Amino acid sequence: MSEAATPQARELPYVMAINEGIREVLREQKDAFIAGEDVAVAGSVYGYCVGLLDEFGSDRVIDTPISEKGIMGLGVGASATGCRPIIDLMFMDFIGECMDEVANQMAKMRFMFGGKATLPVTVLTMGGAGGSLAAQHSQSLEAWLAHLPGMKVVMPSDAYDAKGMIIAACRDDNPVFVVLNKASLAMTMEVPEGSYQVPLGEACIRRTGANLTIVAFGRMVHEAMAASDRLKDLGIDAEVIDARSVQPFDTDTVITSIRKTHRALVVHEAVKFGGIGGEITAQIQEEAFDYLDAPVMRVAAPFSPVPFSPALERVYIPNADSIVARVKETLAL
Amino acid sequence: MSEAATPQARELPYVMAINEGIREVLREQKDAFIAGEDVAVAGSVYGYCVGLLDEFGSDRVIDTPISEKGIMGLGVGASATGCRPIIDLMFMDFIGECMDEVANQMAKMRFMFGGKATLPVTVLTMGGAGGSLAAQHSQSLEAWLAHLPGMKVVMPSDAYDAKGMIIAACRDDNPVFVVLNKASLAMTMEVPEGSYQVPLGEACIRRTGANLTIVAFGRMVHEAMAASDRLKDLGIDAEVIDARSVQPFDTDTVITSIRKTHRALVVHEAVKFGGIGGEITAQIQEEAFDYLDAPVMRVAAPFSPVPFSPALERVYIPNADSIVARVKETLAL
Amino acid sequence: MVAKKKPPAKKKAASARKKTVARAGKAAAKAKKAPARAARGPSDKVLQELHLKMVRIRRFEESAGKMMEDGKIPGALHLYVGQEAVAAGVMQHLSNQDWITSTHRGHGHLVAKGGEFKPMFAELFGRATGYCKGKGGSMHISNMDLGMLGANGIVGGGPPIAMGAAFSNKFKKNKHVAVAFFGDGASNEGSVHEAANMAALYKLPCIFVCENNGYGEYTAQARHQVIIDVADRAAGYGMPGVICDGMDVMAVYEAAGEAIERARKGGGPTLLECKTYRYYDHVGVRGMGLNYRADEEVEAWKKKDAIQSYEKRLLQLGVMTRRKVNAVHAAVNRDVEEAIAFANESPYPEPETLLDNVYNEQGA
Amino acid sequence: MVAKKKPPAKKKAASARKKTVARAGKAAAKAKKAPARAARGPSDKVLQELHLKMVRIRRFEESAGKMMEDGKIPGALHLYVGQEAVAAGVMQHLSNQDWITSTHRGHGHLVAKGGEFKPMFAELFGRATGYCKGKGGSMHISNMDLGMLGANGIVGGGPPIAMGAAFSNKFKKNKHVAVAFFGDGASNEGSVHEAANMAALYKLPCIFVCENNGYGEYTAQARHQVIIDVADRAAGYGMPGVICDGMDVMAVYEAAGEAIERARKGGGPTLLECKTYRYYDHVGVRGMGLNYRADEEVEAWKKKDAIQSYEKRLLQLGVMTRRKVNAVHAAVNRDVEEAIAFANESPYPEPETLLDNVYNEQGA
Ligand SMILES: Cc1ncc(C[n+]2csc(CCOP(=O)(O)OP(=O)(O)O)c2C)c(N)n1
Ligand SMILES: Cc1ncc(C[n+]2csc(CCOP(=O)(O)OP(=O)(O)O)c2C)c(N)n1
Ligand SMILES: [Mg+2]
Ligand SMILES: [Mg+2]
Repeated sequence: MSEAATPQARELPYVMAINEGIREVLREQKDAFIAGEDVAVAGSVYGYCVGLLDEFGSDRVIDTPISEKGIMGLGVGASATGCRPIIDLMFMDFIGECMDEVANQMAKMRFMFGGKATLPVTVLTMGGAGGSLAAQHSQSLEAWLAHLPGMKVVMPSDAYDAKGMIIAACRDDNPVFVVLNKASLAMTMEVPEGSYQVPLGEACIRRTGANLTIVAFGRMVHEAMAASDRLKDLGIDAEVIDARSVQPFDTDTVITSIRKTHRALVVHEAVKFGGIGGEITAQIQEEAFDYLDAPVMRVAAPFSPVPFSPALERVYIPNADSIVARVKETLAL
Repeated sequence: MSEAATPQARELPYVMAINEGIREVLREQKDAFIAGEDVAVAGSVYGYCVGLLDEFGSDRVIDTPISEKGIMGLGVGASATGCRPIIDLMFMDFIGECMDEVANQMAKMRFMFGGKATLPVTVLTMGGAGGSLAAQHSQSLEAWLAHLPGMKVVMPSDAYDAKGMIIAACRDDNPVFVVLNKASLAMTMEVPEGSYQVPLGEACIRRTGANLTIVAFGRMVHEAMAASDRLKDLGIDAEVIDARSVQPFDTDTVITSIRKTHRALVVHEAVKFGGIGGEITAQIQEEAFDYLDAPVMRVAAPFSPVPFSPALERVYIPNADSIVARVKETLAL
Repeated sequence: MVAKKKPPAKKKAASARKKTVARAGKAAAKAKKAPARAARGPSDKVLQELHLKMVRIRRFEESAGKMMEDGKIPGALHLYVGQEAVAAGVMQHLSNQDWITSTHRGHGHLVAKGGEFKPMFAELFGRATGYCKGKGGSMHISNMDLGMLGANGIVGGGPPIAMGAAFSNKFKKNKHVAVAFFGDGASNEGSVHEAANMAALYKLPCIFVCENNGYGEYTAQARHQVIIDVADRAAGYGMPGVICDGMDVMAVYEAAGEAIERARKGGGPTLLECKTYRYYDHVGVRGMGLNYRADEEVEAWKKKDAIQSYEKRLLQLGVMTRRKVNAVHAAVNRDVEEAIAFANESPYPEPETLLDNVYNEQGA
Repeated sequence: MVAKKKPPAKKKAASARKKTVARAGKAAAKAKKAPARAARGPSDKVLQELHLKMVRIRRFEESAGKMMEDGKIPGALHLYVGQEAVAAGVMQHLSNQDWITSTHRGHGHLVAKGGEFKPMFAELFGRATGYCKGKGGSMHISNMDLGMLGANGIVGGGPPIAMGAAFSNKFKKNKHVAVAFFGDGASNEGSVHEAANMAALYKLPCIFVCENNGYGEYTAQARHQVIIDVADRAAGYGMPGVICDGMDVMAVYEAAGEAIERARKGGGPTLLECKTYRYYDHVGVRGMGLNYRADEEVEAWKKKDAIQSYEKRLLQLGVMTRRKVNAVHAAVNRDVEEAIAFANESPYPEPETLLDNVYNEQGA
C-alpha cells in the first residue's frame, strides 16, 4: 500500500477524487469492474467516471440498461462468484427500485449461507439536496441502509475521504455503500496521488473543542464547521466530529468527546424523524448519561419530501444557521 | 358510526379481527377493494381474507400476479383516481420489491403535486419473527416507513386494535401501512361486532405504573406486560404504553408518563441499530431530559438477520426475559 | 460487451415487426391518400387541433430551454422537442376524464393534455402560482383536473400508476382510459413489465405508449437492449403490439385511436411504440456536451420534423393557409410571452408553506 | 376480473408455441426412438445418473415431508416432488464450477447439483451440522462449493443473481454457465425481466429455466398471466425461447443440453420453459387444504410421473434391470435413513454463534 510512501498531493475537486479512487481500485484489483447507468461512454452523469472506459476498456467499465434490480443483482451475483464489482446507483433515491437485492440478497447472503459466501461489492451512490432536483432526486436515505445487518455504509464529507474510503470499501470483503454528496462535487482540497485508505468505521475529529460536541454526517460536516466558528462568539467552543462511517458507527470517538464536553448535537441532511440522529442520540445517552449537561440536540431536515422551489429548499436543508439557532435555543444563550 | 351503539363483543382471534376489519370497510365504502397475492380464492395465506370473495365478488377481492411493484402501483394509481384500495403485501420483507412505489410515489405524490392529489390507500402487511421463517420472511421494517414524510404507519398489538385500526386506516385519506404480526394471529380477545375505529396516532396505556415507563411496539406489548409482572417482584412498578402508531407517534402520552415515572425503556422486535427505538429515545431525552433518573433503555433484536434455527431465533427475539434483564442491568437491581 | 449478432429469436422478432409495421404502414398510407377529406377521416377541426398542440409544445419547450439557460429555471429540465407528434396524436383522443402518466420529459404531455402556459412556467420557475405551488417543478409537474397524473422523476414510475388508474376506470365501469407514456430506456425497468402483465390480465383500458427516441440518456438503444422494437414485448403479455412513425402525427393519431377505442370497448391494453427522436440533449439544451450521437443522425431526423412536414401537408390539403399557420405561431408566441411574464412576476412560495400538503389533514 | 377471451396476440403466442414445441417434440421423439443406443445419444452412465438424481430428489422430499409432519422441520417447507425431471435433466450438464440459483422450492436443485443428504437434512432440522449451520434453513439452503447460490425466499430473487454469476464467468473468460431456476409465478416479477434483458444484452452464459407447474401458490397460471407459454417472452429480449416436457427427463436433458452448449460457446442466454407439476401443496404436504386444483388434474399429471415413465423406458432399453432399479431405491432409502439419524443426533447451533457470519471479519 502506498500509505508507506509520501504521495504528492494536489488540489482536487471531490468529483475527481471519486474518479481517482475508482481508478486506483481498477488498477490494483484485476477482478474489479464498475457497472452502472451511463458510467462508461458518458463517464457518469456527474463526470466521475471520465477516462475510465479508455483506460480499462468495456469489459471493466460497463454501461447498463435502466434496470436497478438487474444492476444490483449483477453486483450480488458477480461478487459472490469471485469478482469485486463496483456498482453505481446514479441517485440514492433510486434505491427503492432495488431494495430487495440490497436488503434481502446482498446484505443477508453471507449470514443465510452460514458464512460460506463472501460478497466484496461496493455500491457508489449520490445523496443530498441543494440543486432543486425535487423530491425524487435529493434524498438522504442512509438510515435505511444502516438498519441492515451485513451492510456497511460510509459518507465521505470531502475529496480526501471520498478517494480513500472508496479504496477502503473496495478492499473490504463485505458489501459497502459509499454515499456521496452531489452538492460537494466541486469542493476542492489537497488529495494525495496514488493509493491510500481511509479506514471504514472510524470517525474523525475535524476540530477540537471544550464544551460542545457536534457529530455531523456527510456534507453537514462543513455546515458544522461554519457553525462552530460562529458559536465561538457565543462562548461555545465546539468539537466537530465527522462521523464518516454510519455502519459501523464509531461510538467510542463520540462518547470520549462528550465525556469531555458534556454537550452534544447531531446533524444530518436526512429527515429528522427516523434519521440516524435518533440512533446516535440513543447511544450517547446510553453510554454518557451522567456526563450530559443538556439533552442531545438534533438538527436535520423537517418532516416533508424535498421541495423543488429554491425558496423552500433553502429553508429545508439544515445549515450553519439552523445549527447555531438550535444550540442557542437548547442552551438558552 | 357504530361507536354510539354498544356492539356485542365476542372472543375473536387476531386473524379474524383482521378479517372483520376488512369486511366492515368493504361494506361501508363502495369504492374500496382489496388486492394482493392469493387474497381472493385462497383467502390469504394467513386466512384473514376468508369469505371476502364470496361476499364481495371478484371485482372487489382481487388476486394479483406475483408483482409487488405492480400491486403497489395499483394502489397508488387507483387511490389517486377515486378508489380506496386495500393493498395486501403478504410479508413485510417483500417491501424491497416495491419500495419505489411506496417511498417515491405513494408517500410523495400529494406533496409533489402541491396538495392536489389525495391517496386514500391502506397497505396491510405482515411483520415479525417466531416461526423459523428465516431471514427473508421475519423482518420488522417499520423504521423504514416511519422515516417517510407522507406515510402513516401503525402496528396493532391485539385483535381489538387490528380491527379498529384497519377501519381507521381505510377511512383516512392518506397512505397508511398497517403492520400486522404473524406470531399474534391466533391470539384471542373480546372484539365488538360491527364497525368501530381505533384512532391513528394515539398510544394506549396498557398498565399504569409509578417508576418505569415501558414503550412497546406491536407484539412486544405482550412481552412488556409479562415483564412488568416480574418487575413488580423487584420493586419496579412499570407503566406499559402500547405505542400503536409509529407515524405519527404519540409523543405526548409517552412524555407525560415519563415525567411521572422518571425512567423509560423502549422495546421493539426490529434490529436495535437504526430501529424506531432510537427516534423515541431521542425524543424522550429532548422533551423530558430533566425528569430522567436513568438513561432511556432499549430492548430490541441484535444486529444480525433473523436466523432460521429455533435454537437461535429463540435468543434473537426480544422477550420478557431480555426486558427484565435490561432493567436490572441499567437500574443495578 | 453488447451482443452484436442477432440471436436466433431475432427471426421471430423480425416477423412480429413486419406484422405490426404493416399496420402502421396502412395507417400512414391511408393518412397520406385522403386523410382529412376522406369520409371517415378526421375533420379539419381535429387536423387543426393536432397542429396547434404540436406548435404549443414546441414553443413552450424552446422557451423553457432559453429560460433555463437564462437561469430562470432551476433543477433539471428534460425537453420534449422533436417528439411533439406523439403527445399530440395520442392526447387528441383523450378527455380530462382520461388519465395519463408521464415521464421526466413531461411538459409536452401536459401541454397536449390541456396544460396552460402560465401555471406551467410558474411551476418550472418554482413559484407559488405554479400547478404544484412550486413544490414539484419540471419532474413532477401535474394537473389532476386535466387527468394528468404527473411527470415522474423515476424512470418506469408511471406505468404501474397508469395501470392503477385504468383499474379505477374498470372498477367504476366508466369508459375512460389511462395512457402510460414511457421511453425505450424505461422499457427495461421491471415496473413496466409488471404493469403490462397486470393490465393484460385484467383487460384494463390502459395504453402503453413507448416513445422510442433511440436513447436512454447517453446510451443508444442497441446498447441497452437487443431488440429493435419494444413492441415485440407485447406478445409476452398477450396484448397487441403496434409500431408507428412517431414523427407523423397522423400515423400516431390513427394508431392511438385504434388502441384507445379498443380499450374503451373493453378490448384491453395495447403496447404502442412510436419511433421518434429528441432534438436537444438528454437534459437541458446542450446538456453535458458529449457527442454520443452523430450530427448526421440528428439532422436526418430533423428533416422529418413532425411540425414542418405536417404543415406542408395541411397546406396541400388546404386545411390551413400559410397565413393561418403563421397566425397560430404568432398567437402561441404571445401566450408564451405572457406566461413567462406571469411566472416572472409570480411570488415564490412562503417558507411557512413548506410543511403543507405532506398529509391530507381532512383525512380520517 | 381475469381476462377470459384470448386477446389478438394470442395467435402469435400459439404459433410461437408450435415452433418451440416442435423442437421439444423432436427431442422427445429422438429420445423415444433410439436414445441410449444411438451413436450420439447419451451413454448408459448418463441415463443411469439421470435416474439416480430423480430418485434421490424424490426420496429426499418425501422424507422431508414426513419429517415436517412429525415436527422435526420448523418453518416453511416447499416440496419439489413431481418436478424431478427438470432438476435432473438440467444439472446432468453442469459441473461444480457452473452456478445455479434456486427458489423457495430448492431442495431438488441442490440434490441434483450434488448436495449430500446429511448436511441437507441437518439444515432443514436447524442443526449446526447443516450446510448453513442452521442459519438458512429450507428457503436458504445452499452450497457454494457445489456451485449452488442458494434457495431463495424471494420469488424472482434468483435470476438477477444468476445473471451476475454468468457475468463473472464471461468476465473471467471461463466456459462455465449460470442457470436460474424460476417458476411461472416468478415470471411476472420485474427482477426476471431486468435480468433477462441484461443477460441477452451482454450475451451472458446464462440459462433461464422456467419450471411452469401451472400455479403460483394457489393461483392458476391463467389467473396470473394471459400467455400460456412463458417462453413467449424470450423474443422480447432477443433470446431463444424453448419449451419442453418437464415430466420427460430426456426431453429436458436434450433441450437443456442445447441451451447450455450454446451458452458455453458464447451464444448467449436461452429461456427454457419446462411444463411440469408439483404433486403436493404449495407449502408442506397437505398445506392449507384448499381445493384450488381438481383431483383429476393432479391424477392426470401423476400418470406422466417422471420417474415411473423413465424407469419403464430404461427397462425397455435394457439400460437397467428391475433388480438394479430396486437396488437404487434401496440404496437411496438407506442414505435417507442415515441422514435423518445424523440430523437427529446433530447439535443445535450454540446461541453464541448468532452474531457470527454477519460480516466477513477478514475483510479489509
Ligand atoms: C429509476 C431511475 N433510474 C435512472 C434514472 C436516471 N434517468 C433519468 S432519465 C433517464 C433515461 C430515460 O430514458 P428513456 O426512458 O428512453 O426516456 P428519454 O429520456 O429517452 O425520454 C435515466 C437513466 C431515473 N430518473 N430513474
Ligand atoms: C417477492 C415475493 N413475493 C411473494 C412471495 C410469496 N410466495 C412464495 S412462493 C410463491 C409462489 C411462487 O410461484 P412460482 O414462481 O410459480 O413457483 P412454485 O411455487 O410454483 O414452484 C409466492 C407468491 C415471495 N416469497 N416473494
Ligand atoms: Mg429514450
Ligand atoms: Mg409455479
